[in-house]
Amino acid sequence: MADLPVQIAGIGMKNPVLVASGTFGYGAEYRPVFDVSRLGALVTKGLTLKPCAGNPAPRLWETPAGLLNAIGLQNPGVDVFISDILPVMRSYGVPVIANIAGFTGEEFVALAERLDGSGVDGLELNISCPNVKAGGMALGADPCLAASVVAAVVRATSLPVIVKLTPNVTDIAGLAREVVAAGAAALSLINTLLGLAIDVDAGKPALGNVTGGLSGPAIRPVAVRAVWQVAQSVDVPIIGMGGICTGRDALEFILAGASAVAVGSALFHDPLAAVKVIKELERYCERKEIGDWRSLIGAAWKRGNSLAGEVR
Amino acid sequence: MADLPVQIAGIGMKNPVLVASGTFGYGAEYRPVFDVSRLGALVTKGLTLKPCAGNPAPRLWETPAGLLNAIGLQNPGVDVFISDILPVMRSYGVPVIANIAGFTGEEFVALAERLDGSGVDGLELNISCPNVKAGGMALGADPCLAASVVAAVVRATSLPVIVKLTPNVTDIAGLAREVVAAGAAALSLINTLLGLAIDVDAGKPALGNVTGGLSGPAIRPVAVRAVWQVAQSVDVPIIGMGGICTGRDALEFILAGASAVAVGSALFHDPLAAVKVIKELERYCERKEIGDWRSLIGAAWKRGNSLAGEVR
Amino acid sequence: MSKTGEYSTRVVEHLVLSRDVFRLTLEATKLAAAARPGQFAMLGCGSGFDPFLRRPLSIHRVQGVSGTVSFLYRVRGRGTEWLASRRQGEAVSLLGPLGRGFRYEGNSKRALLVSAGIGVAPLLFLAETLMGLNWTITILIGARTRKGILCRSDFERYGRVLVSTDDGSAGRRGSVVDLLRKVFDKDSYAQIYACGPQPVLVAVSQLSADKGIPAQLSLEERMACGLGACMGCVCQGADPSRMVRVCADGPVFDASEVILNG
Amino acid sequence: MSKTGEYSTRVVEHLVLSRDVFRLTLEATKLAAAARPGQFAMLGCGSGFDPFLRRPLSIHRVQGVSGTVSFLYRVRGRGTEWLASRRQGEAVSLLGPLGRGFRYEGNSKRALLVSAGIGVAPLLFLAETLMGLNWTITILIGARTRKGILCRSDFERYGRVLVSTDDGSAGRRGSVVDLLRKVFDKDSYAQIYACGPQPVLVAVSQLSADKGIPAQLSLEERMACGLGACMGCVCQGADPSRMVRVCADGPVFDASEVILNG
Ligand SMILES: Cc1cc2nc3c(=O)[nH]c(=O)nc-3n(C[C@H](O)[C@H](O)[C@H](O)COP(=O)(O)OP(=O)(O)OC[C@H]3O[C@@H](n4cnc5c(N)ncnc54)[C@H](O)[C@@H]3O)c2cc1C
Ligand SMILES: Cc1cc2nc3c(=O)[nH]c(=O)nc-3n(C[C@H](O)[C@H](O)[C@H](O)COP(=O)(O)OP(=O)(O)OC[C@H]3O[C@@H](n4cnc5c(N)ncnc54)[C@H](O)[C@@H]3O)c2cc1C
Ligand SMILES: Cc1cc2nc3c(=O)[nH]c(=O)nc-3n(C[C@H](O)[C@H](O)[C@H](O)COP(=O)(O)O)c2cc1C
Ligand SMILES: Cc1cc2nc3c(=O)[nH]c(=O)nc-3n(C[C@H](O)[C@H](O)[C@H](O)COP(=O)(O)O)c2cc1C
Ligand code: FES
Ligand code: FES
Repeated sequence: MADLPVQIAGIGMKNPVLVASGTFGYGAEYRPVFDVSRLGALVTKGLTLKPCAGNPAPRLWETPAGLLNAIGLQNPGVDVFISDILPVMRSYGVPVIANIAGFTGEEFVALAERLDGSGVDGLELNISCPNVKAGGMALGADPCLAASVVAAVVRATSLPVIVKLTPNVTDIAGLAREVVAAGAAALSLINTLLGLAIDVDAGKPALGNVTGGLSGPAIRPVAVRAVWQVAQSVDVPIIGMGGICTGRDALEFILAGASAVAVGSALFHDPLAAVKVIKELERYCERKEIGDWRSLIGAAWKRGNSLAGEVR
Repeated sequence: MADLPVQIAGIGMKNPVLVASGTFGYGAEYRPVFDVSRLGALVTKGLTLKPCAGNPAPRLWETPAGLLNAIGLQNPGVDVFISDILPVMRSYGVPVIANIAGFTGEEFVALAERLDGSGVDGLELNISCPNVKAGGMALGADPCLAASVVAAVVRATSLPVIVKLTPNVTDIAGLAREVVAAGAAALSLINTLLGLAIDVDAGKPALGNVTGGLSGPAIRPVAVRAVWQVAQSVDVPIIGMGGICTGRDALEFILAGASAVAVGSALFHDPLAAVKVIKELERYCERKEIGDWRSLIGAAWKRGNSLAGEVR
Repeated sequence: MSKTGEYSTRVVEHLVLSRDVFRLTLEATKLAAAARPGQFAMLGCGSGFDPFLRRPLSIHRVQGVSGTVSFLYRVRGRGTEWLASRRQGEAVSLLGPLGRGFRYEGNSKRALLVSAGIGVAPLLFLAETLMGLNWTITILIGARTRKGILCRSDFERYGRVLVSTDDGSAGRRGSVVDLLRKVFDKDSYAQIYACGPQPVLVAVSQLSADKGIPAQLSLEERMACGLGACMGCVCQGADPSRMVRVCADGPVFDASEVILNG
Repeated sequence: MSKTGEYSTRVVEHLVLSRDVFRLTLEATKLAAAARPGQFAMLGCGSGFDPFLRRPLSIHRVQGVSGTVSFLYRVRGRGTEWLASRRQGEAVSLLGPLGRGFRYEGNSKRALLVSAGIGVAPLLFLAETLMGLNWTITILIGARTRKGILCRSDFERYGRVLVSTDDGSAGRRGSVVDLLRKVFDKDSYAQIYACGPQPVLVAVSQLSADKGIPAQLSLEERMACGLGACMGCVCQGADPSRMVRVCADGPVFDASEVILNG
C-alpha cells in the first residue's frame, strides 16, 4: 500500500486522516469497531478547565444529510483527562491532539499550561464552538480577540498550537491570516455551521440549547470553500473537515489545499468511515502512481494558477 | 380548505407560499407542470440592467441533499423583461415580484426606476448573490453599503422594497437591522451559502465560476436559524427560504418567525413541491383548527418568552 | 461487548405484524452469539446520506442455532419507513451489540415485565433468557386497542401474560399502569423490568421507589454514535451534575440511577 | 409539449443488458402518447433527499399500445445505481416529456444515425419513427469492445447497421468517427443525427460543416429543473454572447446552433 506520511505543526503522522473532535470521544469508544491505531492522529473531545455537564437534552437532531448538535462540551475536565484518560489514549501509539475550550482567554492559557508536558502531542484551540455562550464562537468570530487568545496560548506552551476556525464569519481568510500572524502553527477548518431546527409537533426549537452546530455531508461544500480560500491566504498546514465520508471527499479537501483531513459525523453514518478513507486514499495514490501524495495538496489551484486569483 | 391570506410589504397574497428567485424562471416554464396561479406570488429570476450572459458552464453541481449553482444572473435584461415577459407573468393573476441585481448601487437605483410603474407589485433586492464579482454578496455583506443601497432604492421607487440577505456574514441580525432602518419593507432570507466543490476526476473546481451558491435541504437549519434570529430583531415581515420541501419544512420557518415562505431548489427534486407545501399548510391549519394561520408566525419564540432571549 | 462490530447483514425474513409494525430477521451470526437482552443495534436506514443517522433498535430475539437476530419495530418516520421496504436477501448494515442490557439479580427469581406498545421489543429476549435461568415471570402488556397488543402468544411461552387496553378491546380496560398497580398489590417480585412510553417508565420508577423493589428501565434518546463517544444521547443522572449516556451507560438503567422528566 | 407533466409510474420490466447497462420500462400512458424522439424525462433517483436532483434520461422506446416508455441507461454514479435497484412493480417519479427532439427534414429522406456507447438510447426511438415516415436509414454504432455495442438487433429492423469497435472485436476496428468518414465518402444523406461522447459530436459537427449536410446533435449537460427555468444546463450558442439551455432549447440542436468545446 502507498505510504501517506505527513507532518502537521511538527507532529509526525503516518497518514493524514484524523478524527474530528467530539465525534470520537477519547478513542476507546471506537476500539470495539476498528483498530484506532490506524489513524493519523487522535483528537479529543473538547476539554475544559473544570468538569462540564454540557447542555440540556435533546442535544441531537437529524437534518437532511446532516446533524445538528448542541452537546455543550460535556467532559470530565482537563485534570481527569490527564490522569485517567490520556494514558489510555497514548497506549494506542498514535499522536494525541487535545482539543481545548476556554470560556475566557485566561482559561485557554490555563488549559495550555496544564497540558504542557502532560504527554499530548499538540493542542487544538476550539475558538469556534457554537454551543457555548461564552468563549467559543463569540470569541472566534472576532479576528482581534481570536488573535490575542492565540498569541497568549502560544506564549504559554511549548506544544504546537493548531487553531480551529468557525465558518460563521464574513471573511474566513482574513480571520485565518490574523490567527496565523498570532502564531498558529496549523489551522483546523471548519467547525460546525450555526443552525436551528424547530420541532413542529412540539412547536419549539428541537434542541435543548435552541441553536446548534450543523455538521455532516450537508456542509461539505462550505468546508471545501473555506479550505480553498484559506489555503491560498496563509502558509501553515490546514486540517480540513466537514462532511468527509469517503476517500473522494478527502481528496476534495486535499486538492483544495488541506494537508490532512478529519472524519467526524461520517462515523455516525458508517463507523468504519475513517479507515475506509485511509484505504481509499492509499488505493488512489497507487492507481494514479503518485510518488509523494503531498503533491496533491492544493493541486486544484496550484496547477492552473489562473484559477487561484478568482476567489480571494 | 383553510384560507391562508397574508400581506407582505403591502402586497396581498392569497397564501404565503412563493417561489425562490432563479428557480422558477418567469413562471411560464412551470405551467406545463402545475397551475402557477395557485402560488401566493411569483418572483422573477434576477434581473440586470443590461442583458447578461451569465457564467461559463458547468453551472450546477449536486451535493449531499443540496445543489451548488453558479448561474451568474443570466437574463435578458430589465427592458426585455418589461416588454416581453412581464405581460405574460401578469396574466396569471398573481402578484409579481421582480428580483433585481445591480453590479453597483447606481444600477440598483436605475433598475428600480425602470420597474416603477411597469406593473410589477414589488421589488426584491438581491444584494446577496454569491455568483457575481461586483455587487451581490460583496455589497450585501457590508451593513453600511447595504443600507445605503437600500435607502437609495427606497427613495427612487414607489414600489415596496424587499431586501434579500446573504447568510455568509458573522451577524445577520445586525445586517437586518441596518437594512430595515434604511427602509426595507420586508426581508427575504436566505440566499445561498458560499460553497465550492472539487471535481476530483478533473482535479479542479467543479463549477466554471469556481465558487457557487449552496441551496436545498442541506442548508435548511442555517436558514431557519437566520429567520429565528432576524425575526426577533426587526419588525418587518420575513419571507423565509432555504431548503423548504414540505409543509412541515414551511412550518419550521413560520414558527421561527417567517410571514411567508419561498420554495426553491425543492422544485428540482419534486416539481410539484410548491403546490404540495400549500396543500399541506392548508391541511395542517384545518386539522389543528387554527382560526388565523398568522398566529403561527414566530410562535416558537413568542409562546415561551424565556426562549426568545437566548439567541440574540 | 468484545464482539461489538460493524456488520453487513442480509434480510432472512421480514414480516408485517400489523399496519405499521414489522419484524425484521437478519442473518448476523456474530451478533447473535454476542447479544444480551436489553442491548441494541444501530441500523443503517437509507441508500444515500439522507437519512443520515442510523436508527437504534432493541434486540428482540436471537436464534443462536441459525445465527439470526430479530428486531421488532414500528414505522415512525423516514428511517423506519426505508427499513420497512427492505426485502428478503437485501443488505442491512448494523453496528452492535451495543449498550448495557438487563441484569438478573434477586433471590426470589420472580420478575415482573411491564411494557406498552412497541416496548415489548426488548422484553421478549429478556423473558426467554429469564426462563432459561428458571425465573418465574409475569408480563404486563398495554396498548390503546387490541391491535396494539404485540407478541402476546410469544410471551405466553415464558410466563403469565396480563393485558390491558385503553378501550377495553382486549384484557382489562385502562392503562398498563393501572394494571401494574393492581398486580403489584397482590404479588411480590425481586425485579421489575420496564420498557415503553415515558409515562409508563415514570410510573414504574415511582412504584419502585415507593415499594422498595428494584426496577430496571430501558430508555430511549436520540442517538448519533451509539458507542458513548458523542455525548449526544444523555439523560439526567441521579446525581444532578452528571448526565448519563443512554447508549453506553444504558439503555437499561436502574430506576434509581436516573431522573426522568415528564 | 402540452402533455408534459409530473407522473408517478410503475416499473413494468427492468432488464440487465450488460454488466452496467439496463433497460427500464415504465407504465406511463400519457408520456407514451406525448413523447417524440429526442425528448427526455427527469427521473427521481433515491428515497430521501440524497441524491437530490433528478436524472435526465432520453426516451429510448415508446409502446403506444401498452402505454409504456423505456429508458436505456448506463450505471454511472449514485443516481443510476439507485435506479438499477428498482424492481418490477415499484414506483418511479418522472417529469416529462421534456425538450426539443429531433426534426425530420430533407427531400431525399436518407438519414445517417451516428452513435457510440450509450448514445444509441435516443436513436432507437428516432429510427423507428423515421422508418414510419419512409426514410432510408444507416446506423453507425461504435464502442470500445463487442460488449459495448448496444441494441444492434433492434436497429437492424429499421435500417442498415454498421459497427466499429476500438479493439476490432466486432465490426470494423477503430472509432465510429473513422467509420463515419468512410461511409460518408461513399453515400449521401439529407440529415445526420448523432448522440454520444463529445469527440463523436465534435467530429460530426465538423463533417457536417465541411460537407454542407445538416446534422442534429443530442447534447448532455448537468441539469436541475429540466424545464428551462434555472439556466443551469447551458452550452455556448453559435452567437457567442448567447448561452442556450440544453433542456429547453435542446437537447437536440442543429450542429450550426452550438459551439462545442473539446
Ligand atoms: C436504545 C433504543 C432502542 C430502541 N428500540 C426500538 C425497538 O426495538 N423498536 C422500535 O420500534 N423502536 C425502538 N426505538 C425507537 C427507534 O429508534 C425510533 O422509533 C426510530 O429511530 C425512529 O426513526 P424514524 O426514522 O422512523 O423516525 P424519525 O422521526 O424520522 O427519526 C428522526 C431522528 O430521530 C431519531 N428518533 C426518532 N424517534 C426516536 C426515539 N423514540 N428514540 C430514539 N431516537 C429517535 C431517529 O433515530 C432519527 O435520528 C429504540 C430507541 C432506542 C434509543
Ligand atoms: C438530455 C439527456 C439525456 C440523457 N440520456 C441518457 C440516456 O438515455 N442513457 C444514459 O445512460 N444516460 C443519459 N444521459 C446521461 C445521464 O443523465 C447521466 O449518466 C446520469 O445523470 C448520471 O447520474 P448518476 O447519479 O449515475 O451519476 P453521478 O455522477 O453521481 O451524478 C451526479 C450529478 O451529475 C449529473 N450528471 C452526471 N453525468 C451526467 C451526464 N453525462 N449528463 C448530464 N448530467 C450528468 C447527474 O444528473 C447528477 O446531477 C442523458 C443526459 C442528458 C442531459
Ligand atoms: C457531536 C459533535 C460534537 C462535537 N464536539 C466538538 C468539540 O468538542 N470541539 C470541537 O472543536 N469541535 C467539535 N465538533 C465539531 C467537529 O469536530 C467538526 O469540526 C464538525 O463536526 C465538522 O466535521 P464533520 O461534518 O465531519 O462532523 C463536534 C461535532 C459533533 C457532530
Ligand atoms: C439555480 C438557482 C438560481 C438562483 N438565482 C437567484 C437569483 O437570480 N436571485 C436571487 O436572489 N436568488 C437566486 N437564487 C437563490 C434562491 O432564490 C434561494 O434564495 C436559495 O436557493 C435558497 O432556497 P432553496 O434552498 O429553497 O433553493 C438561486 C438559486 C438557485 C438554486
Ligand atoms: S449516541 Fe453518542 S454518546 Fe450515545
Ligand atoms: S436544467 Fe434548468 S434550465 Fe435546463
